[in-house]
Amino acid sequence: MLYRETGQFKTTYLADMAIFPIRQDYFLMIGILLFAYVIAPLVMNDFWLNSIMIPTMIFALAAIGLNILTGYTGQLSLGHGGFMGVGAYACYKLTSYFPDVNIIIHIFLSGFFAAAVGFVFGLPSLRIKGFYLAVATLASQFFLEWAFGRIAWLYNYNDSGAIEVSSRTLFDIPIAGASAEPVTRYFVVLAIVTFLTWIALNLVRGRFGRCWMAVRDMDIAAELIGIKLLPTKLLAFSVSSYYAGVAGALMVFMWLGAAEVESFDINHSFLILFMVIIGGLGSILGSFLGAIFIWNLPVLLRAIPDMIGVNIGAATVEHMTFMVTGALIIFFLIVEPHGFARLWQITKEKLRLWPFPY
Amino acid sequence: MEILHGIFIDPFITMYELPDLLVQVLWEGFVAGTLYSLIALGFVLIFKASGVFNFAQGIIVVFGALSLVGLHSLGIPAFVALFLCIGIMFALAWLVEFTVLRRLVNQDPIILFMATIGLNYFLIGFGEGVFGGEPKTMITAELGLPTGAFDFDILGGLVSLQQIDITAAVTAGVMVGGLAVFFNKTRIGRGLRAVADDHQAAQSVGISLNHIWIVVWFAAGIVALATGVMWGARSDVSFALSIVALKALPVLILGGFTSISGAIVGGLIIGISEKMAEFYWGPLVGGSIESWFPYFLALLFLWFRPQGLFGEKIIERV
Amino acid sequence: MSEPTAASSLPDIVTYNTFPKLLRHNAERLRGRPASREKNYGIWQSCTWDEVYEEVWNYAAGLMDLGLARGDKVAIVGDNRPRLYWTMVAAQAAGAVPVPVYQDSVAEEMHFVLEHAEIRFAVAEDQEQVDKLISIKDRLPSLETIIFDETRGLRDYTHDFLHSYDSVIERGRAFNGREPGRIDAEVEKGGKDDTSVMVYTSGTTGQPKGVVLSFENIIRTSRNACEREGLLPTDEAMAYLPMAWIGDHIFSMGQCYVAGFCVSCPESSETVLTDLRELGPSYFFAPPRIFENILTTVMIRMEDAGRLKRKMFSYFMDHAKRVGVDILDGRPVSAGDKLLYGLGELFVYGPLKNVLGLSRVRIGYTAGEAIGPDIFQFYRSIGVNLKQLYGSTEAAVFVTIQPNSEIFADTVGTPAPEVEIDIAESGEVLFRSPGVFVEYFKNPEATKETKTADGWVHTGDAGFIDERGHLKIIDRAKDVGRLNDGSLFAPKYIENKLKFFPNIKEAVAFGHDQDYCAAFVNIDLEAVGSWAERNGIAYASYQELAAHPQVYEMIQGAVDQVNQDLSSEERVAGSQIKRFLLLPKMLDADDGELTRTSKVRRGFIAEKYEPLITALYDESAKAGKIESEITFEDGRKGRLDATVDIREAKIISISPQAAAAE
Amino acid sequence: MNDTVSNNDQMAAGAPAVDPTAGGRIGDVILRVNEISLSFGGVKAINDVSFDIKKGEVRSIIGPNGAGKSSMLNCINGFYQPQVGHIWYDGVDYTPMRPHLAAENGIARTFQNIALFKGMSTLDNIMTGRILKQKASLLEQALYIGRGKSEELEHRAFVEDIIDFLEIQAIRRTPVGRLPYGLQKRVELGRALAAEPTLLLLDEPMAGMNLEEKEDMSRYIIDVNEQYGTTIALIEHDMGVVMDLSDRVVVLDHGSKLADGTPDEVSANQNVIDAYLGVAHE
Repeated sequence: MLYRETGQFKTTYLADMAIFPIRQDYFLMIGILLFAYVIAPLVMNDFWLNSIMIPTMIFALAAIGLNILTGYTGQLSLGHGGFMGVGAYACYKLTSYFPDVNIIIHIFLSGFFAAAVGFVFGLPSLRIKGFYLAVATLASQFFLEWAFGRIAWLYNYNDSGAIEVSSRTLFDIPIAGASAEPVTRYFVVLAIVTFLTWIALNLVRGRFGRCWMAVRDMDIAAELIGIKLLPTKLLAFSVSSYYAGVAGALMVFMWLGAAEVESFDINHSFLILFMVIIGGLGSILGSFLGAIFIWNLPVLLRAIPDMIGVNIGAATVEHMTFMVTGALIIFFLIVEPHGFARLWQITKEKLRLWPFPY
Repeated sequence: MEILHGIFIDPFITMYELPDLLVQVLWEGFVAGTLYSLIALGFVLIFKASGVFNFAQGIIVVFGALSLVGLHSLGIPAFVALFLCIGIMFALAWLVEFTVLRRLVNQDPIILFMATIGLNYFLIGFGEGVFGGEPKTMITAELGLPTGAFDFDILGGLVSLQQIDITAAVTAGVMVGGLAVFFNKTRIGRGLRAVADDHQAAQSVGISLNHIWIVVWFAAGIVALATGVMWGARSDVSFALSIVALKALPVLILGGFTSISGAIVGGLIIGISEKMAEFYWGPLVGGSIESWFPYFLALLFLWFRPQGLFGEKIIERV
Repeated sequence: MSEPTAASSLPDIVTYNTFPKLLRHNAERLRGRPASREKNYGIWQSCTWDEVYEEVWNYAAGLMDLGLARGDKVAIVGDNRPRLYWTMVAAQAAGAVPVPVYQDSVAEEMHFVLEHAEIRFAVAEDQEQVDKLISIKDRLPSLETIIFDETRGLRDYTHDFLHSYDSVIERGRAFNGREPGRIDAEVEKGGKDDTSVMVYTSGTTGQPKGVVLSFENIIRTSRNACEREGLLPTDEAMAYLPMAWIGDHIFSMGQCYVAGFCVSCPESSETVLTDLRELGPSYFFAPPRIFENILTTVMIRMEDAGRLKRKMFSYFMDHAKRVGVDILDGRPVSAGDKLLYGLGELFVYGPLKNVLGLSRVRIGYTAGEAIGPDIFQFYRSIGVNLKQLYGSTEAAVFVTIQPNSEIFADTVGTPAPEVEIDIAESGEVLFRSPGVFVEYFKNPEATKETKTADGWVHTGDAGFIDERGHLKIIDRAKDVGRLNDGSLFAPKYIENKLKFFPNIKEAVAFGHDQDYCAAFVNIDLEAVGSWAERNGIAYASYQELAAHPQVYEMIQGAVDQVNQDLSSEERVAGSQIKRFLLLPKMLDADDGELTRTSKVRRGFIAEKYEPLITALYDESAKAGKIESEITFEDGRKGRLDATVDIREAKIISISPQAAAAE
Repeated sequence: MNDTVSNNDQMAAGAPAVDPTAGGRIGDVILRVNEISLSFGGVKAINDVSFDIKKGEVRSIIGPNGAGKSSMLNCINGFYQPQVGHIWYDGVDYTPMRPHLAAENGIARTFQNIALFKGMSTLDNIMTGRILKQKASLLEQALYIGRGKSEELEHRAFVEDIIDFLEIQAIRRTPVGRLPYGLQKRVELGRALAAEPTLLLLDEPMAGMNLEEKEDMSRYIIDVNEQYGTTIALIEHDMGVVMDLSDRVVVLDHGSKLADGTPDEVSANQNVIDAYLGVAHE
């Protein structure tokens, strides 16, 4: 209905293969960016930025990572919480060793450590598929959890066993640590997430994306047309963990300010997996939708009793959150197993064909 | 050099020098393995009959145990509570079938898998909401389960076998035997196998998938309840157990997702090797390696036999 | 720079009086603007006017290098492709005459045209057409050279008379290098009275005739129409109708070169509708059949929509029916209605036009046949400025056009600029205009028959000018007959009324020299099929569906309704349909029952289905038997052997007023 | 019946002056399969089979079900490794052949049970056929610069040519999972063609097609062979098609070679008539 595509014809392949070939989508995107970059920082208070916007962005980034692996390449992973941890600890160690280098560079670099770890734990994918592989990724999850807790070098032999962020600046403005304003941190996160999202979009629409999808859809056929399976899968593991690693670093340095083993436990792996599944496998957009939904659902549920003036104990709210999240996940899987992205796709298709049903 | 010594020589010297300790470790591993086997058994039952990778199996174990303790704390006699719990397991099976499975029939395995993670969350929230989140003690005595230990003065030391552990092992044996009889001798059991082999064929000969699903989930629920009781008796009853319960997954990898005997053998291998590793090699790297050792073992194993212990080699076709 | 307006942008056609001259002029005044587009390899490959100019000049030189001489005839065979349009101009530049040929004609039909036109050069689109040409070349002594556009499949053809388009351009480049200015000189030799194009009318009877049209005919007529409609270089048109049809020649060549707008060619015939949607032309022509098909699809697709959506759709469509046309024509409408229409535009009309690819249409034409008033009003009511025009090959299309804001579904409008219209004693429509053709090629008798010495042309259509000054066409003059009781019988008029029902695809009425009027009806498989599906009626074939009693019931309703209509019009009230039957097969051009332009060949059908007609006029017969040869959809031939029910329709006795008027 | 008539018409008119052999269409041996045996467990799928394929020819492999035809193709492009025997391709002994080696050296194939990437569109599926020709680095691709961008556009243009050739413009954007069978087969052929193969292995390209679709597919196969000089190895059950298209035919039965030669020779071979045609008519 709102899509009026008549006359939007393409005279070059460049235009035809653009990320947003439909003008309305393009404008929608501009609107969303405008909201994220201009309106949100203007109208939102610290609570909103800190509890909603920043974590949503960070988890969306992690979800993009997992989506590249699971949604695009078809390799199920239950270890992305651990990969986030690798990024976080790597960043922490980097800042300890090179305190003068800018934190943003560290954040980008720390992703590579996660990528390396992802690469190693991706090796079994050569021989193992499906749920067997998922269990294999649990090995990385539990091993990494163990490492974060037991290898004291990782947390600089702190008594607390936790990693803590000290103040960091960019152009003399504090962007990490206790003195950083939420809005500053928000901008840093937003910029990094925007950039990496754009990269992800480029990757999945090009040759590598097609290799990944080919492996996902039919690995034998992919092999027979000359795609080497192991490098393709390992690349997916690496890129995927890179995203998780950067997300982990952002999580500690731009959001929590401190972290310990529990920040990267298996529940986080599940959380990200939920985001990907509910958002939509094989969709970058879905990663955002999933992150928005899964992260903010508990926030919303916690806020509801307050809003309607009912006083419920914190523990009860916590239990309710678990129940409702679980139930809603099942509900959405039943309604649309392919996630919000598919829902949006269907809606968009309907809008494009409106008033016709097909 | 020292490290190599620590890995390849010292542990074996210890084993040789302190055989009683070795026996004790093996026993501990055997019992842990039995419990892993039981959880894995629940997985296998469900996977075999419905192709669902039931991630919530570990939670169901805890949920069963919690219900039992919770009901008893309300003043219900232990055995009545036990029967009520069996009822709860049936209700759970029915609910899962009615609200989840039949609505997701023919979906990708990963979707069903996610649904069971959703179920996982739901049960955690529900269980903690109803029974409270703090750890509880299993009503071992009230159920008439033996406590105490048999101590043996052998091998130049003391080997102590907890009676509850022996009970657990026996229970596991009984469960497996019972299931074997159930599958081979009863009509519904045979139907179940038919479903496992071929959904469409089963449907075409008039076996109702929905009923079968309720039955297997119920069967898996009972196995879970038994596991929960045994396990609860050895440690506290809390949802933290569910993470430990995930160790059933490497067991499955070893034994194969569809093999009952595989689950048993795999469980024992995992249990014993993990305890051995922890006891003899763990200290080298700071301990607690049993949290990940089974997964690595499974991985290593998969590398050489991707089809599992009892699976058949797959010839790929195009 | 301000946007060009129509008046300022139209070139001086006295100076630029041929297409090559216009092209050279456009290359200058419209430098950088797109001249043609072609959906090929997934995108709209575009060419600017200056690029086209350069290409055509090389092309013309290449043709001359191959021996093309002034006065030669060049056949053009293929689907709409920019290169084939360029062929026309290139041929004209070299002083030759382009002769577009229907691309779907079989080798035999093509042979006649090529032989009659004394073709020396033929330009074919692809292997299919080349094969066709080669197969008849032996019998065409004049045909010397064949040029093809698509090389696919032709790589191994070794005939020395075959040349690829690219090789011709190559030759042209060399030629222009050798003799620069030669083409310009050739172009200067051309003048307004030279033959611009020769098009062959498909002709319902007899052999096709080659209509010779001069540059003056085409360019002046095009300019007049452009001026009247205010066409601009920014307009977009799509060329998808046969190039051999004069309409396409005027719209996609004449007006395109005069107004300077861009003409785009679809990717293939299957993708026309998708391409239409992508392109969104602002100037659009389609015969009534296409508008009808689109509307039928719209209705069928809406049937499958949800209840709420259907309700909304019908609510807004009703509203549009009420006020849409008034709003389009700028007549005053209440503010509330306007607001509601605006809502409708948002929810229904806008999206609908968009999905159909009509949202940018400024001027839409339909012609060739009568369009159903409901169909016509549908498009107008949703804001598509659809207009009817009346024209003929002999007039270089434009005879009458419906002027904006004076549009009536039952007339074809007022005379186009510089056109005079007269109605002969017999009721036949005559016209005279600058577009009147020069002659029929090598056929002076026919020329004389059609064109009077002082330039009046017999259209062969019967019609009259109504009180508003609009021309109204009833039927082909020769088809208008009399029943035995003397009442006027206009078969086309009746058939059209029947065809306006969405369930009826085609109808053939009989009655001349008979006691009463009777009709064959072809049901519309798509519409009736969908209806059958919704009502749980099972059918295995068209034949079975057409024989179904409930379908008969439904069509009976339509026939009764037509009779009701007819009874209220005094001229035709006497020729109501008394008996009808549903034909067990679709009338098909492949079986010779329709012309290539999908017009009913009444005489042929009467002969072929003679037993059925006999049964129709034997009032005791309840059914007729027919055996005939048919062509299946996949092209196989087969025999049809069927018994066809005959039904009686309700005859409305002529109303007292009508009777009194007589 | 109809098409024979039109063929005759063309002949009569002396039309397309194409002579397949005169133009030197067929060249030297490009692939030689030497004494190959393949077994799964105890089951022998191929038993000591040798034959060769010459550059530019259409070579058919026929035989009843289970004769080892698909297994033979699988050996040729390295999906299966025969236990015994050698595969020479383009003068090089590729024992063992590996799938990626086959693909890199210009062997492409289609599959008996369509092996398309169901989640991707027609365009993307055919684009995957170009993957080996794309060299852009991860960085270029990630930033959509340099080859990351130019290659995409180049290969898109190449793929569009194939789409045009196979006349599948209308389904360019359709996910292949939604396409009818015949079109899927066509897309699969497109994917194989996108690799610009020297040797094209077609595993029952016309299975399950109606007459019209078969005619289309035959035309594409001929065109590919004639226009691009692609060597074609074809498995097909429709004898009419095989006899029409092939230059030479090898007949397998129960994993062994039964006959080898021109269509005429093979169809006259008594062994073939007994073993193969007899079976087919049962």
